[in-house]
Amino acid sequence: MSDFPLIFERSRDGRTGCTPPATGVPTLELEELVGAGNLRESAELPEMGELEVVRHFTNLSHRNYGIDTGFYPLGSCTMKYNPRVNEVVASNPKYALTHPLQPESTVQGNLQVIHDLQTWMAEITGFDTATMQPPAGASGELLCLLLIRAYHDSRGEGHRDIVLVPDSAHGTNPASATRAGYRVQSVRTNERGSTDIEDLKAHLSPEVAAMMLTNPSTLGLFEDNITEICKLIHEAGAQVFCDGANMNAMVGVTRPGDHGFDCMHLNLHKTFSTPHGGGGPGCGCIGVKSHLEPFLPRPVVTKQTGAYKLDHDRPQSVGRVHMFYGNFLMNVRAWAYVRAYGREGLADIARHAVLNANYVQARIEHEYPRAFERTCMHECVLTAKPLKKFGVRALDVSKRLIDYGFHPPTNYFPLIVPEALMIEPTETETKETIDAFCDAMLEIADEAKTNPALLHKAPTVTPVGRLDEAFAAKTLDVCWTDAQAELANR
Amino acid sequence: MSDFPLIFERSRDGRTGCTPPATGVPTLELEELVGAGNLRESAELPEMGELEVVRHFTNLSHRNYGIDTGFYPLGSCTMKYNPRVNEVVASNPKYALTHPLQPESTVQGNLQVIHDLQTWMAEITGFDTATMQPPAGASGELLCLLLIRAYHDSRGEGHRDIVLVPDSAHGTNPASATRAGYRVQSVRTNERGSTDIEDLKAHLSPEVAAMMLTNPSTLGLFEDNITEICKLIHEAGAQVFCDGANMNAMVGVTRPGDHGFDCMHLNLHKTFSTPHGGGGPGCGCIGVKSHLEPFLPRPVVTKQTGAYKLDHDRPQSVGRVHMFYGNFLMNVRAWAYVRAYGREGLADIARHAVLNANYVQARIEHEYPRAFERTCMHECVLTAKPLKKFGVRALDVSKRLIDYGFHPPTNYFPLIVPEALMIEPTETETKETIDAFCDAMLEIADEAKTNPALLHKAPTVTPVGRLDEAFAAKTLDVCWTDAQAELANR
Amino acid sequence: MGYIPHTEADRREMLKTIGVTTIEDLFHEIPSDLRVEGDLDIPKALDEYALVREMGQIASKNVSLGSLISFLGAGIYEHYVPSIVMQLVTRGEFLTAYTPYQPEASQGYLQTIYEFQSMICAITGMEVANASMYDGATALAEACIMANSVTGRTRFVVSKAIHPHYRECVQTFSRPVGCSVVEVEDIASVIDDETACVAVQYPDFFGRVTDLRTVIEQAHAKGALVIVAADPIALGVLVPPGDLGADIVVGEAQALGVPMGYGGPLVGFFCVKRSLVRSIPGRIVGRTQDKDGRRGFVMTLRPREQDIRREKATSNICTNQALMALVATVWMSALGKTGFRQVAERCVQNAHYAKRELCKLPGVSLVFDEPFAYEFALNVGKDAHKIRDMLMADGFLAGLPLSDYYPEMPNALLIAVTEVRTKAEIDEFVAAVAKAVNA
Amino acid sequence: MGYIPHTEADRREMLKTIGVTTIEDLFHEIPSDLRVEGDLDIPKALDEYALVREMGQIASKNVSLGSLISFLGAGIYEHYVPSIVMQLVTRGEFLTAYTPYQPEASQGYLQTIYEFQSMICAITGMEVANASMYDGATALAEACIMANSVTGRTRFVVSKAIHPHYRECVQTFSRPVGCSVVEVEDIASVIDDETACVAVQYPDFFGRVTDLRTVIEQAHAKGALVIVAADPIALGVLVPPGDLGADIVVGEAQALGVPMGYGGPLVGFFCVKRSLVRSIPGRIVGRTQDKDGRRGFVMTLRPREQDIRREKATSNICTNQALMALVATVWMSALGKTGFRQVAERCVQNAHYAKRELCKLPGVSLVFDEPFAYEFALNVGKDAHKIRDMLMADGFLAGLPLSDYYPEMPNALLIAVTEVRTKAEIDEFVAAVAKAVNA
Ligand SMILES: Cc1ncc(COP(=O)(O)O)c(C=O)c1O
Ligand SMILES: Cc1ncc(COP(=O)(O)O)c(C=O)c1O
Repeated sequence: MSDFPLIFERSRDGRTGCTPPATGVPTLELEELVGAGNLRESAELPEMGELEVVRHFTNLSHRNYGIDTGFYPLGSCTMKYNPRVNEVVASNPKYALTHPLQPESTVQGNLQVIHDLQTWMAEITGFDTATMQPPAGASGELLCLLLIRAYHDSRGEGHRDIVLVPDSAHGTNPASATRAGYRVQSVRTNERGSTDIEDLKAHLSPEVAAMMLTNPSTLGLFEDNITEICKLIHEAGAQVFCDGANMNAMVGVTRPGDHGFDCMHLNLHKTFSTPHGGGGPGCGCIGVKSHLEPFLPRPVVTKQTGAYKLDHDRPQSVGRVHMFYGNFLMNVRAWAYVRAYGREGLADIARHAVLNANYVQARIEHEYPRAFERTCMHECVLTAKPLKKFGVRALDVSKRLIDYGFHPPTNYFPLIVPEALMIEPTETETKETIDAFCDAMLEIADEAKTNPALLHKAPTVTPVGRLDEAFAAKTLDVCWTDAQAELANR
Repeated sequence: MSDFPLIFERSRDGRTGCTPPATGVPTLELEELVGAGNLRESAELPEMGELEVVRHFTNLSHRNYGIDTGFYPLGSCTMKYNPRVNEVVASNPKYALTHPLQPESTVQGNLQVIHDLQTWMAEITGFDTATMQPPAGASGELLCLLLIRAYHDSRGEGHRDIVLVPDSAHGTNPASATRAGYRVQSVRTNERGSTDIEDLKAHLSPEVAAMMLTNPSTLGLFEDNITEICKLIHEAGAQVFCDGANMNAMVGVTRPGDHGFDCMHLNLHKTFSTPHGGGGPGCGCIGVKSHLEPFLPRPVVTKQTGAYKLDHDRPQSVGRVHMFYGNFLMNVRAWAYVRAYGREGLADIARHAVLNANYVQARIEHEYPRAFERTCMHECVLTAKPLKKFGVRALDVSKRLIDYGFHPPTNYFPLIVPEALMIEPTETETKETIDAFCDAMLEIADEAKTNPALLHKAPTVTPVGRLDEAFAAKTLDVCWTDAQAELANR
Repeated sequence: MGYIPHTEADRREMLKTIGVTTIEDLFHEIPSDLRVEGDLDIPKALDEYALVREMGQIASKNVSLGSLISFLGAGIYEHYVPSIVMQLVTRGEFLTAYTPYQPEASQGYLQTIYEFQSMICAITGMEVANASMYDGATALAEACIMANSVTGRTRFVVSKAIHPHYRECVQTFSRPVGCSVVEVEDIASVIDDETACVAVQYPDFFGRVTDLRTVIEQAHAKGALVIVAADPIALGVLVPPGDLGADIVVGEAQALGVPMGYGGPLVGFFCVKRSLVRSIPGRIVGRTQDKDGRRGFVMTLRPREQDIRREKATSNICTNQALMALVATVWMSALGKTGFRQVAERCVQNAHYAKRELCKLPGVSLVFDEPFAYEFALNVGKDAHKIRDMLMADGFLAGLPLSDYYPEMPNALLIAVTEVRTKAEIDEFVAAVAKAVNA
Repeated sequence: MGYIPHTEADRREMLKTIGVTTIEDLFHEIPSDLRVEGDLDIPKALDEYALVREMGQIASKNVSLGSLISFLGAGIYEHYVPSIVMQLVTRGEFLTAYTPYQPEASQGYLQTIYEFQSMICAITGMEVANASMYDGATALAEACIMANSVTGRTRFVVSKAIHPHYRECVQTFSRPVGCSVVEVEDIASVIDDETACVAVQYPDFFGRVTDLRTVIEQAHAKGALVIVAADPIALGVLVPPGDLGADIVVGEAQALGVPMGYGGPLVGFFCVKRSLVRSIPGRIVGRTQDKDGRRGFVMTLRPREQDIRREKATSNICTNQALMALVATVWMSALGKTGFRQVAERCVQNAHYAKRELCKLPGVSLVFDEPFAYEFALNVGKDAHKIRDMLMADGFLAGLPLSDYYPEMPNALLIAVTEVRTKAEIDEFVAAVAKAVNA
């Protein structure tokens, strides 16, 4: 089979596709209008007929795995069912065709959605207020740190310049800390997979601005002594941020705001079912305690005497963190999701997410031991270490899973677990699906022992085999040019 | 790989999926309401979660070929691009959510669509008027014959009971004639692929009610002497019906109404791009000369002093042929299609359809000779006869095409052409696509000569190989039952 | 605009390969006096943006059920449709396929058809269902004609309580093939030895649930087939006609997720007893296997069909309503055993609540006493058209004035209440009716 | 409602396998005083039908561009979007995938990202583009911070004619990392040896097309990087910043088919010269091959990213706006070279026609003299908010009152005219403006 063509390789000189509306206005010389010397030749976009475009992307979609095609237990990503009703409501032109700079009186519906969601997210997380502005999780982390910085500044404690981050933390945590102008110090995880309190204490100092803690941790474990940890940090004059990527373990069951955190971020594209879209859009949200509220980004959606407003008059605000108000249409979806469960159903999310994860762990831990001997929360972190002696790595197990029709779990994260396999089944999977996955995992463990080549060669059912990442980094062909087309054709 | 599960095999007792709206009304015992003894146990529909349903049908779609996935040169079916804008306009709730028995004043938009289309179809086909009521081509044929019957009856010629049908005709022609209460007599095709006029003359008699003629014929050829044929038939007191399945060759170029036909049917799902949907819905339309108009089915959409009306007061009408007004939402799509080309563009459809078909013919006829040595119209009928000596049949060529990524052409039709391959590329295909198809056809011809097993084993890229049709007819498992599930699981 | 991808260079090269100079040359066999001169009298082309706008403007001349609270049924019903249904059905692989003549390239669709047939059988209690018919009305006509060819008899006894449009279709298609249609209220009295079939509706056009057992016995006693035109939603709670001994069950499946669409495209279903399978019209999909034993599906019993059997085919139907059958299949899968039952139960409960409340109004009463499922004929004591129009002004689509079809019922409205109507809407409707009948 | 498929039996068996009795047991590690008691204060669940209705009712409190004729732009634009775009992008295989960490199972998406990068490069004239950023404003902030790390300098010179929201984002994100932002009208005068970068918008916030060559020369002379925030539609006709020597080009690609969506989700793009590729934030997809030489695509230069490089990453971005980048990719493919050019040309022609007609009105004039593309600042001679509100009553969204951001311009409206406005609409708008300014 020859390579699947790039759209540029399908292009033909002079072919036209979709036609924009014809302007009925009298026209003038273009160059006169935009200024002499400012005109260009047409950009070299592909030249395609409409049907060819349809086929190109339809057939590309066939080369892509999604939740809609199968089980996607990618740890830390909460790949749950993305309800299609959310897509229906969000495509309503009365939301989709509103401009962010319309007068407030004409977007009361939008502002209600945002305001409702702020209120519900604050209630669900146990914080005093929330904002929907961050467009993703990492931007939520950064925003929280900016609020913390502003808070310290406002109290004359601007010298605090260290942020503590557990060694198990997601990469965005230290990266966000850097972006907030902080130095990062790492805190150790103890033998139970929780924060090593002695190490934490050793790091606490008047220079510490904040600690970023993921709860449940990236190990899928509920933090031991979370109240005590928060207390210790507060006593040191620092703030505690909760990375809420793992909120799916807690919805309706326990609230980080009650644990002692000062602020947290959420990934609505995880816990609240907005689609991941191949890498985004996400949708962030942060919840904060009232002492951080004055610093919230501008504008803040408020409700006054029945009307919703965009409050720009926030003198202590950290400023603007998104071009407008965040990924609004994702708010519409999340609104629909919260109401699909409602007060009576929300806790079922966490309950079944945790049930499914523990079930996976129970079924396969004899081949893939748990990293820590504890009840897991919404995901389990196992290790493929026992297979290493057969020359098999976690990555090989993952690739082989593709041959069995499953998306692999997250590999090699958290970094502190060797040969990590981080499995998050989510609550929307059936027992049969999970059983089929576990059966495959066990069969793969057998294959590893008897015929490891099967794993090394995997995947074989995909349109391409294992790809050479070094070659990509060396060639660095990241943009199609005619020259590269020739290369590809050779 | 195990078989792709039936939805019933995925079902689990007690599982629930989508939930209908809750009724807030006070309820009573059901049996009291619908009458004693009238209640049943719940029907054994599958029990599935929503995500499982999404996956089932998404993955089934991957096991299906469509125009959107590739070239579909199925002769006589006009598998052209189905514009997606048509789907958008037809899904407008202001069309989709109207009830057929709403008062006329509330459906003026619908009636306008129908009326516009009637007018345009009459203009395009050259008839005096048209109706959009038949839901498909065959029902259009039958309707035309019913009109002809009513017409003859009205003139005291009800004794006419024969319908002439060419030996090359599509099966629906004789079947429709039977349904109209006629006896069918077959008329021969001559050595040019046109109606054998002598044979026609021999069949003409006072008992002949009508002739059904396909133009261009199912051989893809424009009927020689069409005017003369119509004249002969008229002189015999009979009517001439045009099977308009092949209108794609003629749009904007020539009009059956001008050829002398009394009536014709159209398949909007062919010529006018409404989607074929895996076998339907189609959308019929018939055009008629004024002498047949009194007999049109009820109700007729008319326009009077600015308002559109459903005229039920048609005393000579043949009656009702559809539950309501035909496949209305397909009319919406066809309306959009006609206007996408407009007066200035419509002829381009036929021009490029004919260009593409002749190009295919020219490129591969040295291996697959034409059935008749003529310029073809929108499709070409070739024969795989030369390959027979290698033990290869038209069907084998077709199955092998699937391995090359193409949908096969129509096989073994028209019946009068041995080893027929009826190829209709349509105007929406690019030269490159057609070239790739022709290249594959030529390569397959080579394979037939050098390695016929390749063809006999084909297709191999599909989820199943060639299927045993006799087994299906013998077992006649056409409905899932628990017993069959067991069978399948064995 | 348009959808033709040819470049000037493409045309040039293709013509060269063909060996002609212009596209015109390819039409040389069409006599010049038959050629269209100039442009047709069709409006000018619209670009896509303008097209969407224009069609939106035409649509806005309709008042849709998006802005009316509807109690109109009479064969076409408003129901809950899960969002997944249209999103799955409109996938290009389904939408742009045709009849699965090449089964290996069409297993996806073929399997869904097999599933459709099976689910329709589950609902109707029958053994065989075909892949679909145009609509319920033409399906009934086909059923009568099938009865004619199975029994060799030419007399169709049709209940007057069958949907008038169904009966009209039966009339249209029966007479040409030499069959006569007897429309009666009291069926038993007219069944004779010439009767090919007896056709009844279940529930009937007025929503009534009558016990079919007697009429089925009587018909069978005379050697006539029994055809039941059934409503699939009502079969969510009612004993299925298959269990009662019906020979053929047909109906309209629009209620199973298909948009009303001003009455089309719809989807008829057609079921028979297993003994009649070879007489069924249209396509049927059956299970089979490839030479490695892998399960697959194909169209089967093809020799019944027109493309093979020609004038001796069981029907002339070719293109059917496959996509709408797929809609129904996904809908039935999404609702499932529990949801489907709930839909039916809730329709019944809603309708009976509405009936109880409406009948409390002075001068308002039921036309018939028999039990009903979720549709009923209501005597509003005044000209039903007038009441309907008054209610329209209040935002209600009040139902069907029955006098359009039964002149003897000038004051009757046929009212359907499905699961999508809330108690509040029903209460408002009752209040509006009270106002209207008192006006 | 909800989307949990577990049956009672499933739960029972799973708990048994785990070895506990209730789901509650699995939460034993959470101290009881941290457990939520009872239900949260969230409204009750809605079934799907009620949910759709409720969200429709909230939506109806908006007045959308479906019913307003809009001349509002200011960074977000109404454009023609071919129907195929959303129908392709919402296919489940795309919509429900995540970051292509497993390239073999994600070739479809990876290839589209490579195509996106390539098309963005074609439009901007740059050599490298990343897979997307959150939006244009944060992309500009990232660009400044990248300039800081590339040059080691901490002073950002930012044109005051850049979109105010972009500048606000630059301010928000720059100060914490110890960089200062200088916002000026006259850039040349302030570039110094401490300047990390010079940032300009092209066309600028007021729609003006200024020649960038001089400022680029001046900046380079001082060793500063030049960042251009560019409008992709305008680049359909304007010399691309890459050709003019820009080092970094960022922008907002919403105009390429993405719904306005009240300002989100948007999609920022980020391009650099090839020499800067290792400093680029976010994901990049590159071509590679498998061991059989088959072409494939992977995320490349991963060690720049936060999940590997952690606190030393080029950015903290992880989830980006991939789906919107896919929208743009399909949009650019559908329009193609010719259609894209046409869009740009028609925007320009429409806007200049509108400007000519508007400027014929007494008291109405352009604020600036420079050439512009398709957006311009119009002095309406009266309080711009009042005029805007009056025009709203006539069904027009008249543009942005500039005094919201530039108090020195109380009477100015920023007006954008894209290809979707017809001559008739523009003429009506001009008439309405005439009425408003005379009122
Ligand atoms: C634990 C954790 N924190 C933070 C993030 C960052 O969120 P986002 O990707 O939405 O920026 C992720 C996402 O992958 C995560 O898993
Ligand atoms: C020549 C010809 N006539 C008639 C028909 C019947 O049309 P339909 O399938 O729409 O009933 C067909 C369709 O296949 C055909 O090809």
